[in-house]
Amino acid sequence: MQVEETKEFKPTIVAFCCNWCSYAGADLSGTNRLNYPANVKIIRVPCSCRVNPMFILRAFQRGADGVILCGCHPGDCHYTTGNYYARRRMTLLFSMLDFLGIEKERTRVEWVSAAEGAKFAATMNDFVATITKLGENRRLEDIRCKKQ
Amino acid sequence: MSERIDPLIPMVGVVTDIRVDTPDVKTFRVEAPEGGKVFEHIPGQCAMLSVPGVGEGMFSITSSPTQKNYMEFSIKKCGCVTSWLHSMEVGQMITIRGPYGNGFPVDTDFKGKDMVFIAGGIGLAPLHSVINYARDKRDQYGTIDVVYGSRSMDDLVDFPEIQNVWCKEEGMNVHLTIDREQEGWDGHVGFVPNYVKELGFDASKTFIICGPPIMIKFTLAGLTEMGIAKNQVYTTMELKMKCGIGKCGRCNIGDKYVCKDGPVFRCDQIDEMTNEY
Amino acid sequence: MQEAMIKRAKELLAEGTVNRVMGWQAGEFAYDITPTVFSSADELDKAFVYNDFCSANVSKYMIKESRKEGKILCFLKPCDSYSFNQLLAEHRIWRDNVYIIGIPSYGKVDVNKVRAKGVTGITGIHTDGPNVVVETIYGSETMVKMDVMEDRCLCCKSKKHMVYDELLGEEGEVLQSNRFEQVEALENMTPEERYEFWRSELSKCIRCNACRNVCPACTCENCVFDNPASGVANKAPSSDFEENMFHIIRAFHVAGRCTDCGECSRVCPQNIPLHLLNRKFIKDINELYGTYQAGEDKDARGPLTNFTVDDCEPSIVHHRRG
Amino acid sequence: MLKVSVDKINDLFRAIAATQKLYLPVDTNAGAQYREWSEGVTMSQALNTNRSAKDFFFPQTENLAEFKMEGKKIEVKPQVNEYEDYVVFGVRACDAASFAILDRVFLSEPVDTFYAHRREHGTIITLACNRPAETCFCTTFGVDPAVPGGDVSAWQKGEELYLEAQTEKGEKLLQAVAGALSQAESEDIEPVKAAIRVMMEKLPLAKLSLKGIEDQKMLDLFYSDKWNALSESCLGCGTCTFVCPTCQCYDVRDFDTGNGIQRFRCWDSCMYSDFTKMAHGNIRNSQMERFRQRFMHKLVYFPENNEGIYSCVGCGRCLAKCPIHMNIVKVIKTMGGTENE
Repeated sequence: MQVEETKEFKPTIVAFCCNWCSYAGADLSGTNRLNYPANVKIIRVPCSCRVNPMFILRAFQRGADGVILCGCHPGDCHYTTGNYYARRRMTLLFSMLDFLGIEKERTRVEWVSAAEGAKFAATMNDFVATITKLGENRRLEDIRCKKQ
Repeated sequence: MSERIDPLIPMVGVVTDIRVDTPDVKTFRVEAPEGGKVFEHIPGQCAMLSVPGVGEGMFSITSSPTQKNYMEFSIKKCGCVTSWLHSMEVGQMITIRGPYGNGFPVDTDFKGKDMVFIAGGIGLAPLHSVINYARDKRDQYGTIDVVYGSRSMDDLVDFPEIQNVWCKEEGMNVHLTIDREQEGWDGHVGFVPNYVKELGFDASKTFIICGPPIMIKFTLAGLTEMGIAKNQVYTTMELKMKCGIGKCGRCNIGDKYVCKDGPVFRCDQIDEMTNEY
Repeated sequence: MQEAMIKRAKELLAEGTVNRVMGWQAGEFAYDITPTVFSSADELDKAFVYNDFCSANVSKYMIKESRKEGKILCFLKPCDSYSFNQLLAEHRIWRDNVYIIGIPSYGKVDVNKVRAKGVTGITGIHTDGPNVVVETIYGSETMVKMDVMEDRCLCCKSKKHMVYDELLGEEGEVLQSNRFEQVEALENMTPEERYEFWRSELSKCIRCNACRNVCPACTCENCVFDNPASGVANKAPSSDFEENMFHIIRAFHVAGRCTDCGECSRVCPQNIPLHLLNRKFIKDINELYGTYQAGEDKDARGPLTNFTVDDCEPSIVHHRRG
Repeated sequence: MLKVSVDKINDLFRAIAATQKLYLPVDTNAGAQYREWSEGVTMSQALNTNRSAKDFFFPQTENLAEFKMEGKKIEVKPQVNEYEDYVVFGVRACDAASFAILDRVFLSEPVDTFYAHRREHGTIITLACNRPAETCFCTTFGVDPAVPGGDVSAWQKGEELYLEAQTEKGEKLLQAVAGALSQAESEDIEPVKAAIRVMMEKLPLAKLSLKGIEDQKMLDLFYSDKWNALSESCLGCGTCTFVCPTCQCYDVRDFDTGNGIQRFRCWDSCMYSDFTKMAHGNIRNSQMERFRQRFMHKLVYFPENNEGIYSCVGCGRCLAKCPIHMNIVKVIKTMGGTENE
């Protein structure tokens, strides 16, 4: 007898959060007991512009189904201008991924301040929902890293 | 012993003892998981040790084949693999394959000869195996001289064994030297090539050299000056290796592969080789 | 043109302005030309050529050559001069050690296109006005030059030199080119079609690194893909992912600095249209941040090392096209 | 000698493909490449494939073993491959000659089992070169494109394809597909052979000789100052190495998959800067040294160790593919002192 697979798809999400705003925002959402899915893995970075395109790709290689970058709102960067550079880089990278036919919904940038705990949770919930609907990352996976 | 499938597939070895020799040299004892040696070897041969995920590297086997229960490797901390090996604890498994290379002609050219071993720093490692082999088969070889030098007293590899065993052995002369004066050291001070010249050896002896390239170069020049023929001088080499079986194509010096045709070369052979070492 | 170049090079050598000449050396056949440094009038007479097969961009060699003793003469085609200028902007070339003569380029012939027409056993090729005459051991053939010209020359962006000390021949103009047509065609496909297209192209990659090593914008001393400490070093594309990653990262790293010289596609032994990745970045930069041509102005700030507070949000990608 | 009409060649392909996989050169946008035959696939008329046929025995990457790490323990799981019989059709004489050179490396003790298995399972059908190209110089290395070797040799004459078994393996294959073939006489193809040899004589590189290299001592060649000029504009890419049918250097690397360590081997190139890089230095620091290594290996070191057999078969791929058009022919001529001939 065959047992039907009813395993629900739980995406793995990597969220790069800048130390000064978004990471604090994530903290706040926690202290305010706002829920967001546990499958969001937060990686703290000193600034959103620390995130190299390689980080995004490597996250996908190592099993992420969606990658989100969170930083201070433009104009509020702790280092004054870091997130402006990040904004250009990510725009171009996402456009390139789209050009290669990789689902553009899998990547996102959101500006979340230290005071926006609610926004952080809402963003994550929304992103997880989007990726869950989209399904597993197939186009930018590394077949060797899939669990057998 | 597990069945060998391809020469590139390694076996597993367990590190059963780690000895700290100098600040940057440790000696690792490796046994098969079920005890005993992973494979047999002849003095001067090498083995490919690896830490999966870190890398593979070729190391000379320091212990003598007459040691029946285990193999030893004296390894200097230098790059990724060696740093990882230095961070190991007893009981850690590593992978090992070999033996590779030609080894020293202990049963042919060396038989019955008076031998002079000249080593610098970690260069003692490959010679250690021959020295102990000759000690264990004392009747088959003539006198043994060891000239060994290092930067300082602390950098002498296997100093306890040298002092407590080799120095006390009959028919064996050990000459130690360090590069600079040091408190607590009453032995010779100076570089190895000069010390060899000072000691002045009989031209009929067989010489085996290993150490940093610059030491080998000057020692060789010194020996030639002393009237010693190059076909009486042996050395052992090291280059980057990946396969150990003469196929991956990178450890060649001219038409000779160090992993297969070496690592032991007679110095008159080296003259006919290109200078890429 | 070749005679004029040799004559001028000899003069400059004789008067001591330069002690070497970077140019192109004739090969075994009419088309296999090697970039070479000549150091005497004799050598120039013997082997210096300039013809429709001198397609190699020699500006990257100037990084190494300009650091040597004495001044070197370098002949630059219009598109090479963009690369040279960009390298100047990045302080990679010692300008004082290079004497530049700008030379015209009338479009280079792609010998692979000649071969694709079924021609083999080529013993000689020469351009005759709008035609190319090919001599082979099986007979001779004439074809229209436009049909066998390199793709990059068919959509040439400029015949104007961006940097030079003197010019041979007439200066050209910046052209209106249709070079983004192919990128647009891809953009108009569905993501699935694009994915299939790139998978079939990038899966051909053998990671010979020719694209990287020839690229005048790829001048890192130690590439991240060669550096074991980077964690992404790899020698061969061991999975689809690694194929993608190498080319995405490489294109990204030269984004805003790539002058669109097209060398990457020219040298690819597997004919992967790598220039499309670079052109996509150029097109995006033009559309999102204002028209920018790398190598045009050596004092301009590159688009990726620049910003405005009103830049578009990355989410624009989600709303555009497709 | 057997034959089949060219318009019925699909019957032959069908008969072969009925029992095993059949690969043949197919036109793609990357030149001719070996592809698996299936109904509707037509064979390329190109002289040679873009990449060499070595890939069949020595793929660019292959797994060797997997390691499971747990605490201090390591478990080694050697890679187990299932090998199937296959046929490669349309291999040219040069590539067929390259297999003998690769065999000398991989099948010498200790035997490389991965290579050996693939070699055993493959049957090679070669095809004589009716229209050699200007880049061909196989005759310099004693290869005769009129007698292409392999397990089965094939010749095309007009609208007929002639086949002749050269080995037992080839014999077996032809017997198995006898239904698609008819009998022919060996003399029938003599004119084809003669015509090929006439064309070979006319090639621009027909007179290329290794005498100038053979006459010099290894060390004299090695220390020659001509290497500087030859290697001056070398980009240090791996194109020549990777398209070469005889280049076989490889690297062994580990990849952490997250569930274990995969050890794989992949092609490597002596032209790469990290080829001989060790923790404490590099013996070939300049591109000149690396360039010299590649050609010294092919023209001096390999013959020294292999009864004078060169590690080049004159296929001409490096002539066509090198981004700067520096190649073994130019090296042979310059080092041999015949650059003006």
